[in-house]
Amino acid sequence: MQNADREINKEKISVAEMAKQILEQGRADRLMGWKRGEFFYDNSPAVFENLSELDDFVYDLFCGSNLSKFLVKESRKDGKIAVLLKPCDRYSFNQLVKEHRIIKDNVLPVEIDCDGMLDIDKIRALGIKGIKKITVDGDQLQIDTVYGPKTCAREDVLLMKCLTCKDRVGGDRFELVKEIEAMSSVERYEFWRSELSKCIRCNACRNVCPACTCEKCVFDNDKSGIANKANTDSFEESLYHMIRAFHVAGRCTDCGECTRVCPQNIPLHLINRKIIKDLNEFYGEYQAGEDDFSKGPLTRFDLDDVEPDIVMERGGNK
Amino acid sequence: MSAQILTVKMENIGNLFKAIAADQKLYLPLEQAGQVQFLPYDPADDSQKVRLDVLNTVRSAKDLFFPQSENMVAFKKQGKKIDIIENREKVEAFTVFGVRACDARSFDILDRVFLSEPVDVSYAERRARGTVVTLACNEPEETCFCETFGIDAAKPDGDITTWIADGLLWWQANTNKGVKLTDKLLSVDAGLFVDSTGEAKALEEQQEKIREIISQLPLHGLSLEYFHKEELKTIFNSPKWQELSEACIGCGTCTFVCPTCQCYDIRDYDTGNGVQRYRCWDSCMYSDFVMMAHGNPRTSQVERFRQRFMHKLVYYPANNEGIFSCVGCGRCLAKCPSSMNIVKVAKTIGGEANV
Amino acid sequence: MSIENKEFKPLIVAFCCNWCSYAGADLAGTSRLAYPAEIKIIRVPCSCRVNPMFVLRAFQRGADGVIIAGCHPGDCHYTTGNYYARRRMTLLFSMLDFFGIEKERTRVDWVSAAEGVKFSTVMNDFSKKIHELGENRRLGDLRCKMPIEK
Amino acid sequence: MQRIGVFVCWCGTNIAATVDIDTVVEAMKYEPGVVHASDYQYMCSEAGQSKIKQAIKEHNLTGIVVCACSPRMHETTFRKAAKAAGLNQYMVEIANIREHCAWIHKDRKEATEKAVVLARTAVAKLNLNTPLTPGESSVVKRALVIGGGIAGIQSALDIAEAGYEVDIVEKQPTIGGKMAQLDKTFPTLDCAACILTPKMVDAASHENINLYTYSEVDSVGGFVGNFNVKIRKKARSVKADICSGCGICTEKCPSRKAENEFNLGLNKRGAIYIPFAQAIPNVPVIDRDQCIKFKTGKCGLCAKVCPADAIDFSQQDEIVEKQYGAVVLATGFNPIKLDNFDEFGYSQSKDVITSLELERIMNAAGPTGGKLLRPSDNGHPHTMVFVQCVGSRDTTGCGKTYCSKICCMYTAKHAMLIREKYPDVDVHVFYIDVRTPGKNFDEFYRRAAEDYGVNYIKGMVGKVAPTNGKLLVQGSDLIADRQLVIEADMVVLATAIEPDQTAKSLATMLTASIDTNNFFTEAHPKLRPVESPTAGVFLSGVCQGPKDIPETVAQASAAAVKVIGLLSKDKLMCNPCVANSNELLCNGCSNCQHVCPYGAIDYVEKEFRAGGKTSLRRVAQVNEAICQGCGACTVVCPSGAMDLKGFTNQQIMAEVDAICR
Repeated sequence: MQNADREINKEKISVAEMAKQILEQGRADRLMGWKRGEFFYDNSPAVFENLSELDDFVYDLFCGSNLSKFLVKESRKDGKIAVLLKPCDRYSFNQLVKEHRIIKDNVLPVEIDCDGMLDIDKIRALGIKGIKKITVDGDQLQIDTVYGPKTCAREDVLLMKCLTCKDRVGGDRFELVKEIEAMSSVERYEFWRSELSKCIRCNACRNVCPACTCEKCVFDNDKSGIANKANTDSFEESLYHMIRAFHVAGRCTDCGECTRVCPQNIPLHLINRKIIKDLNEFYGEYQAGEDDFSKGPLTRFDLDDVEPDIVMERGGNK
Repeated sequence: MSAQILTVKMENIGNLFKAIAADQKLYLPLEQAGQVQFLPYDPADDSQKVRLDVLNTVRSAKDLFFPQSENMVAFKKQGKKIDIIENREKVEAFTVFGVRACDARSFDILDRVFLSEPVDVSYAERRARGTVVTLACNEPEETCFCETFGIDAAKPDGDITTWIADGLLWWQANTNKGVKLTDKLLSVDAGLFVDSTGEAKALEEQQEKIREIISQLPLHGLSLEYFHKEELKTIFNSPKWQELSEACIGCGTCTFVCPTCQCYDIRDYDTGNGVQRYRCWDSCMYSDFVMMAHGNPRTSQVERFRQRFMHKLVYYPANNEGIFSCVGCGRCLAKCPSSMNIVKVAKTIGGEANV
Repeated sequence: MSIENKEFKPLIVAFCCNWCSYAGADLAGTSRLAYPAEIKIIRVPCSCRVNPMFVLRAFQRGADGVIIAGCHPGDCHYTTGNYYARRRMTLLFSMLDFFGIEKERTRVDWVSAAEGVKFSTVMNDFSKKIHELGENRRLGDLRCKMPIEK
Repeated sequence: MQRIGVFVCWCGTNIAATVDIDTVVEAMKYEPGVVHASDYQYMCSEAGQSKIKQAIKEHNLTGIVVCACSPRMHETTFRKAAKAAGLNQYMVEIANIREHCAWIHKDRKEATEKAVVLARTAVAKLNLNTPLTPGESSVVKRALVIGGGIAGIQSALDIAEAGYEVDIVEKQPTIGGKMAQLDKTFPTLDCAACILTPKMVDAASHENINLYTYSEVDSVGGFVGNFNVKIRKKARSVKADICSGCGICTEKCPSRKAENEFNLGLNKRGAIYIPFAQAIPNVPVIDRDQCIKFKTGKCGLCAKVCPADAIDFSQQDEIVEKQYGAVVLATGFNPIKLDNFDEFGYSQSKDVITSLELERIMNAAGPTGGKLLRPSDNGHPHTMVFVQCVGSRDTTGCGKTYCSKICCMYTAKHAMLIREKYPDVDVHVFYIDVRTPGKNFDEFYRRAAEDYGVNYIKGMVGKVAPTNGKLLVQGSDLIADRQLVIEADMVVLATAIEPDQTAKSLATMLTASIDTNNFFTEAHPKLRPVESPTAGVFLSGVCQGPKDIPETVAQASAAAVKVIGLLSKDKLMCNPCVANSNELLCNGCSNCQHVCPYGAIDYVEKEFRAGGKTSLRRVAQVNEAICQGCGACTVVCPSGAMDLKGFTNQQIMAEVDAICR
């Protein structure tokens, strides 16, 4: 079995140029990319039908969003749609193709390069306010604000997922997970209680997650027994995130979108990374979305799998 | 500036908080796990960090008057007998300090909905028991556009208005609830305030500075007059809604961070020893919003998306003498996962009229 | 049951697979091998039928411990059921532990239809551990625990 | 809303002793949906069942909860009763307040409280039950018997008599099993061959029975009524249809080093051999590890001398795939290995033998032609010592905990036969307890002890030391309370028996459950003793537990009757508690297909109208005939589209809620 065929940027032309060529040569009827927003940093995902719409196409440092989930809806429309996939988005795309959520033949995946997207919350956390314009020079950012010009290093304001980008830089993505694992049981409980009590149950993490594409989510379906609209009790906060983590276990590609969109900046990706770390430790290295046909760890087994009480004996989890 | 203006040195603002919190609950913008929220101030716990520099809390102060979820009534069933138990949360007096001008205005917008007949009992009770102390924002951000709605960020309304200028906290009571709180504080600790009604020059300079910054903000001069003048049907049938709503993923972030969103859902929960009926925020962006017996009137995201902004810019003003149901706080600009927001909608639908 | 004054009486939910552990429980019964009364058994066709949602639901409604008993790997009546259950429960326990829930509150054990003795020792041992741990305060819904009053 | 009737059973005093029945009945009256609650001493009795039927009609109940013993006991009984009263038989739930409550709790208050909770849980589940109608699946009118001993042969004969086709698979080159190795059989002392060989001939000649000897079962798929079995016919290197069984090749074969397994290694056999003269089929087999032709390529003498030219060295294993409606397990037993019992000197002296070896020595067709000779020097023994319970009733862990049941009788038989044929031989028997229960068994043993002067010593043997040609048997005599040493010429060990080692792999293939000693577990010792819990699999002979030949034959016929009962049906009611997918919720992500052990799920593109638009979606569909209802798919389905009828997500959640209330 071989992955779905895809468009590679052989001649290394600019992404905008590639988009124009694809629509011009009619290799796709529509193209999914990003549209310039009101400020420098608020680009929105958008579908471009013709060349004139491509005028406000943009591909710059603030296109962190993962477009593959939009294809669940878009690939069901008639006509072919090209989609721009950054290296981290491709895993989500493969996973959605594997689960037949994307109709493969209606989509032309275009693989584009990316050298790290920026996180506006991190820029604001440095105390930079009233942003009017951002220009890039080398690895510094010149930011023109209402309170005078400010600069900061690009490396300090990268999106969380870009720090351990699977394609570019190879940091240990489980570092924070190991830190939490090293805590005592009570400390972990307190850590997650303070983080999850911030949750306003806006479902942004679920609606943006490429692995969460159910026709009707259990949290919206009253017959499921756990449907709820608000965290009326501390338990509901944990239940929501636990069940969600469990439903995407073995299918989550660690694309980091949940943490990017969380209005309360809860480090949700740590839960999914913990599960990925466990799956790798217990059942062998597995990257969801590496290909678009293999079975995930929770839909296969080995005769000599580890016994559940390994969780009791493992060190570190005091 | 006719009313009396008092000042407190910024260093002993802690005593002010302790004094307020002496006999009632005080909510301050406190930092919790990296985010600033309105949380109860605990004089004994000095690990609490008060963050008056942060422009906006993610959950607006609306949460103190119209909480995300609150109990209404409970039922207990024994065989054929059902008894009804009123178990609404008892609300004591409380003060919320550090509310920005935009949030303060949102209370008026909510009052028009919840306090008009039939009065929402629990909202009214919380509004009556709550004292709002607003704090002018010294460093507005690019997402702010409260000026469009006639809000003067330099002079926020509220029971008591405070400013931070020249190392002092300037304190001015506007309503009798404000005066009552000020008198109580004076009676408890006379030395707390210094009366500097006359020499408020530093304050006026700070206000001028704020207004000057606001005039330079990118969204300065944004006008929504198009939505007043244009006929409802043409706005409703504008072809631009389809394109605008493409990026919307139907989550509830914009509605749950918005200080003027007022929709709620009533649900029952079987706790095992009785059924608890409670009210909780609902989002028009959800697919099961206003789900009725026959189904849902708005079946696709375009309609839901359009409903949200039509309500804020067309339906609400039509029922409330043209007042928009938006206070320009900029939270939805900052928090939307697809960076879609009311400013883009206004500019796209309004066309050049709004630039 | 109000929390403070009463001597702590744990509530333990056991999911037993119909072919092996439920029959093991029957054998423990016929051999009159006692285990604490706070353990209540729910019959499921196979240990792979136990959804993490049920485990979390039990904790939400006030359970202090949840144990899942299935056939020994290799003996499953449906050939592969307990293999999937083993992977899923290992992951669930590890995640609960990551959230700071005491890991002794959950357990999986393989009991065949002929191991009445083992069934009763496993249940006695598990109940003793839950007694040591005490009341489940970290993963429970207060609305279900507190009785409804004015 | 359901109209539920709750029936609490006293079960005589079993439940009523520790559970206050009235409190339970009273508590059930307040449960939602319950309109009738009553109790009775024996709910499963005729009177109890008619009370239920009457209550169903009187209160027009839509469902009943019976608080009694385990559902594994009487669930089918109460379902039939409900069906007789016109209620759908799946609107019945059982609360197990006997094995899981009354029998294991002493304190009456605690047991009653738990009984109320268990009853409440069953009511909560029943509230969400929906009437189910079992689907139907076809039945292949052919049975498979695994194992060709007396158990397998008897079952096969009875099934064939009823007109159904039967295949026997036997891994040895001949059918006959252990019984073929015996000399005489108790209690009638008639010779084993006289009983067995006619049955073997019938089995071979019966037109409904096919024999697959020197064959093994490779794999079993499918389920009751439609087992799909692959049988591996191992290469005999002899063309069975041409060979006349004259045996010339077995005499001429130069390779004589192989141990004759049939005589338990007491003598040798050629590389090409027929296990014993009366073997069925009477066709030799080439043991490829011993045969010089296969080892070095030279020789091939057998092919030259064979008058019918039936030898074929190129023959390969052959896989035969056939469908069966039912499978009978008759895999029999083996004596245990004695490595852990070297205190009896089995490995140090040839004169220390097992009872089965003694059977071969005393058998006319045996290595010594039936004469009782000492294996070491073929001399005539004067003193023989029998040691009972070698490896049986052993709690030290090196043997078996259970009593092997047949040793006391066959030792009494050996002692009697020896004393009768060789009056000069003194026979001593060391025993813990002589167990000869049943018809004519104890009289047989008393005849051996009194009439034939067999010296029964109650005590254990400590050591058997071979010293200059004699065996010093050092044991204790508990009745005389003294230690004693006997100088014996031969020592016979009554060795424990254990199931054949193929039982473990067959159990996995057939998903039949086995116990810690590898005996197949019966569905219920009294209610369904000859059936495995796995539908369509039946147990015949020692594979289910130690038993003698009369019991084996009785059980073999019982298993046959059960098989005939199954094969006589054209349609089989299959389990309705199977998975079904709610197509509106299904994402078509094929996670469920990955985990289904039976491949019962496939996908189809379907039109859906929603919000004014029609869309084509890929949704899962369950083949209800193949699905066995394990539920793996329901958990791996994130949206809860896949649910299991009879054990739905909502029902189990309702049970959890009821328990935690």
